[in-house]
Amino acid sequence: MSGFNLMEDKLSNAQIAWRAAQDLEDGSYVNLGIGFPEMIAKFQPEGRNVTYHTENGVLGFGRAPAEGEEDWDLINAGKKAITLNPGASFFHHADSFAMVRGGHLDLAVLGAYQVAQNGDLANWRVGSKGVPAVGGAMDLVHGARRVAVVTDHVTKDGGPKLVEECTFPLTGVGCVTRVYTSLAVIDIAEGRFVLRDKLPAISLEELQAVTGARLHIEGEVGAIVVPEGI
Amino acid sequence: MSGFNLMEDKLSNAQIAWRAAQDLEDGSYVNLGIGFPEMIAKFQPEGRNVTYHTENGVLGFGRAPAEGEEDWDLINAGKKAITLNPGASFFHHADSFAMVRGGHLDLAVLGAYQVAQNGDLANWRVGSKGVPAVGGAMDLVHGARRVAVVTDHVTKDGGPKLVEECTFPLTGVGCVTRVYTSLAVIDIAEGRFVLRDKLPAISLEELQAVTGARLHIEGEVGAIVVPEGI
Amino acid sequence: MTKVSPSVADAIADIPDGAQIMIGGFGGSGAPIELIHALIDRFRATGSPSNLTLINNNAGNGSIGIAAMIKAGMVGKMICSFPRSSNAEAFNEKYLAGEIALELVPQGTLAERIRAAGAGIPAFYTPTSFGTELAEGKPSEEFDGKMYVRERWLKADFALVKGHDGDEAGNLTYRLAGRNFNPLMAMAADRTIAQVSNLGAPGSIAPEAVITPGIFVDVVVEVSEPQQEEMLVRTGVIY
Amino acid sequence: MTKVSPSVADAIADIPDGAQIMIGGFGGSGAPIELIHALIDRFRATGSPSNLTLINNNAGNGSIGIAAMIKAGMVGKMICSFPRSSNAEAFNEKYLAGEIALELVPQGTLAERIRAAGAGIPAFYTPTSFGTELAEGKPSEEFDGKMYVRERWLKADFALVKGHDGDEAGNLTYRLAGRNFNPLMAMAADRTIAQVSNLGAPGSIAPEAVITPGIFVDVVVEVSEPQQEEMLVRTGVIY
Repeated sequence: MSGFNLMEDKLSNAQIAWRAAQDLEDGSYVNLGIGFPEMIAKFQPEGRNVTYHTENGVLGFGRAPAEGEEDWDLINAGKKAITLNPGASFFHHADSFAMVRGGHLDLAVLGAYQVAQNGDLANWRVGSKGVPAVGGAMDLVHGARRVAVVTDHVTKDGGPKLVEECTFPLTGVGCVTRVYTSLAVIDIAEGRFVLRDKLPAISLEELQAVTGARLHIEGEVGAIVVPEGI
Repeated sequence: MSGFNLMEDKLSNAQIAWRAAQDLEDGSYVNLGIGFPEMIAKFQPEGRNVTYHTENGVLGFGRAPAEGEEDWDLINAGKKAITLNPGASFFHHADSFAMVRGGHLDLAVLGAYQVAQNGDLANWRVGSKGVPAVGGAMDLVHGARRVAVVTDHVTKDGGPKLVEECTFPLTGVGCVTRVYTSLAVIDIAEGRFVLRDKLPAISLEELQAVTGARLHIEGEVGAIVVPEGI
Repeated sequence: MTKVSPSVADAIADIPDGAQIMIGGFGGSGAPIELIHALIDRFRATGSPSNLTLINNNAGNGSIGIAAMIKAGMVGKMICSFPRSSNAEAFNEKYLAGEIALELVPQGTLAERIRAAGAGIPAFYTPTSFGTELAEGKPSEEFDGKMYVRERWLKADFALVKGHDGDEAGNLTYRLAGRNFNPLMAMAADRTIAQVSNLGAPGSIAPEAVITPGIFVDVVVEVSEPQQEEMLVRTGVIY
Repeated sequence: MTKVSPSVADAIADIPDGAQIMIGGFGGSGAPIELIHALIDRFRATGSPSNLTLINNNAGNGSIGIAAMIKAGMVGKMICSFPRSSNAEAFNEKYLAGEIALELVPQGTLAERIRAAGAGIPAFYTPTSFGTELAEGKPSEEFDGKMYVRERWLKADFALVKGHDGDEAGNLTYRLAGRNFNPLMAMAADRTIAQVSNLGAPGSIAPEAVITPGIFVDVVVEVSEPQQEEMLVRTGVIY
């Protein structure tokens, strides 16, 4: 119960991405947000066919091209060069967001500043200073069958990111269905955080202590065991 | 002033179509309604480039194919076989009606049961009996820069089709901008019928007598002179 | 996991009684005749699916396709813009006898309502039908000095569409004006079933040439020499 | 009557001060750099067009394209979804100094508002931004148990788009993901000006391959070896 070092024993971003990738469903259509969520594709399990969507109008893109091989008309929403898998397609922005809002994606994964226990998400700005930029985040949180978040469990100074109510400006209301953190996998159901998996090394009490709202337990809590080398 | 025989001296449908065709503008995009309005394309003046739109998703179609040469995947809104001109394109129904409603057509021409002096059009059903069918008429009356009607000036029993107020169910409100009849060309401006052209053989009084609302005159009234053989 | 179905009968096997079904095509252009006839075969063999609501621009023609479904007694309601046609006796007789319901929708509004369903837009404003009896009971509002009617999205349980080239990822192209309602309906149904004239491996359609991306298609079945409704009607075929 | 313009300078010659201009592209993909630079040339030579409102997903990058327009002082307002980027100093500096206005629109809402303008739909409901500060002041309403925000169409006086193949009838195709906002903007402006990499006679593009039908395009100009924004930024080009 003691001995868990929050900063040293937590999962790295790559390990969180690996854990999220284990839930990718065969035959699914998935949008991975810019940055950290994009890493999930690298850990896609063998034997599962996943088609990736990017907001700027590509379905079925693959890995980044080798340096020097980029075609800058072929990029993703993060403006990184991509390649195409067989069966890819191009479409304009209105059709792309029809896929997003229209319920056609199986999964969207985003980063977060805060997630509230009712599924509210804050991930686009932390205050009123600087240049605001929203991109496709407010669209992506609507329509996908599952909206997941990948995030460190706590802020850099140890404060909770999973909270009773968001204090940062909202991206969407009641939209997140699952959170993959550096310590746990938590579902959002009926306005509550429900703990699904956690790191074996952290106790329930320690996990609750760094979570800003009550963690509910329904059935057995699974163990997150990340393979060596990730 | 006397001597005009309304049934014998009026223009035929082909002659009305010829007159309407004289106003086709070079470089314009035009939708011709099913039936009588379609005839206008046959009289398109030499040297004018007109691109025809049909609701079912074709821009730039040409004449009917020879019998036996039809491809029944290539039809117009009247379900007649068509051919393509160079520069034609296909698109789906939502894009097709985006062209219609979005103000992209220069001209739409429809038939009419009644046209009111404020531009109201009734052309889709005459009563509550039978099977109602509306098609694209209610869309076509919105968005085109000019909405013209081709029609006999009077009903089969001699009653007026140009009226103060429509008594048949409306297709659209205040939408018609010009009417080509078997006797005259009449603009609709500020809620009034304004006479532009008439057959030379009919007097103003005779024309007014078969029109159900006041004909206004602004400037000179032109003469409709149809070439021999049409 | 594959989207490819071995036969039209398999492709439509799970459509239940009472389903709301979009059927692509405009008249016979782009109409998925083989999928429709497979539904009729199933109804004749099993009595199901019955009491269907069909969404199509028209209401069938002659004695094949949608008209044959109506004659067979499988259809409870049509949502369409133009049920009248030169050979529309199947619908006309049932309608005038009060045996089939009709929701009449202007053609452009029908297309936009279907597209809105596919795009997650629950309602929109259109100038179409303002001031007419088809706008009765609908909210209306002025924008920039012009009056508009508010229309709702139109969804379906199933869409039956006809593509030309298809691939195993569900990507589709369409032949000539056979495109019409097909790409919109593919977006708007919970489950979209496509018959295609040529079925290839993923990559067999150039990414720029795809009209319906595979994300909108659940089932693909190859019908390599599809029948053309207009030819069937002209030759007097009765299904 | 021809839609073909002999040069990019001619193509953009009649854009006045104060115009609202949509500019296609997503970052550098599909961005009409040569049309933008022609506008900058004209502004440097004549002081016009100035005080422009630009509509684009982003707000420029590096010291070329839209960023160069902003640096030149031609832009009074940006309507975009993502002004932040790795090389967005041009916008950032003016914005933080209060010298340029910003209307921030979620990316999907931006696309749908532009499409709505092109399709004659003055307003529509979207779930996007409900409950957020970007929905403040906008009507909201519940449909089928979910809350939606009402958004208005977004029109422009001009659209500058980049096609790949074009023909003299104004038909366009796009290269790879360069499609993005270009087809939507072409529909939504009073006057659409397209630069294309290959210009051919009508019929040179297969009717099934046309992405933007010519009805949406007013002016076509060939720029046979267009520059790529990303390469210009990476090589430090300052326009």
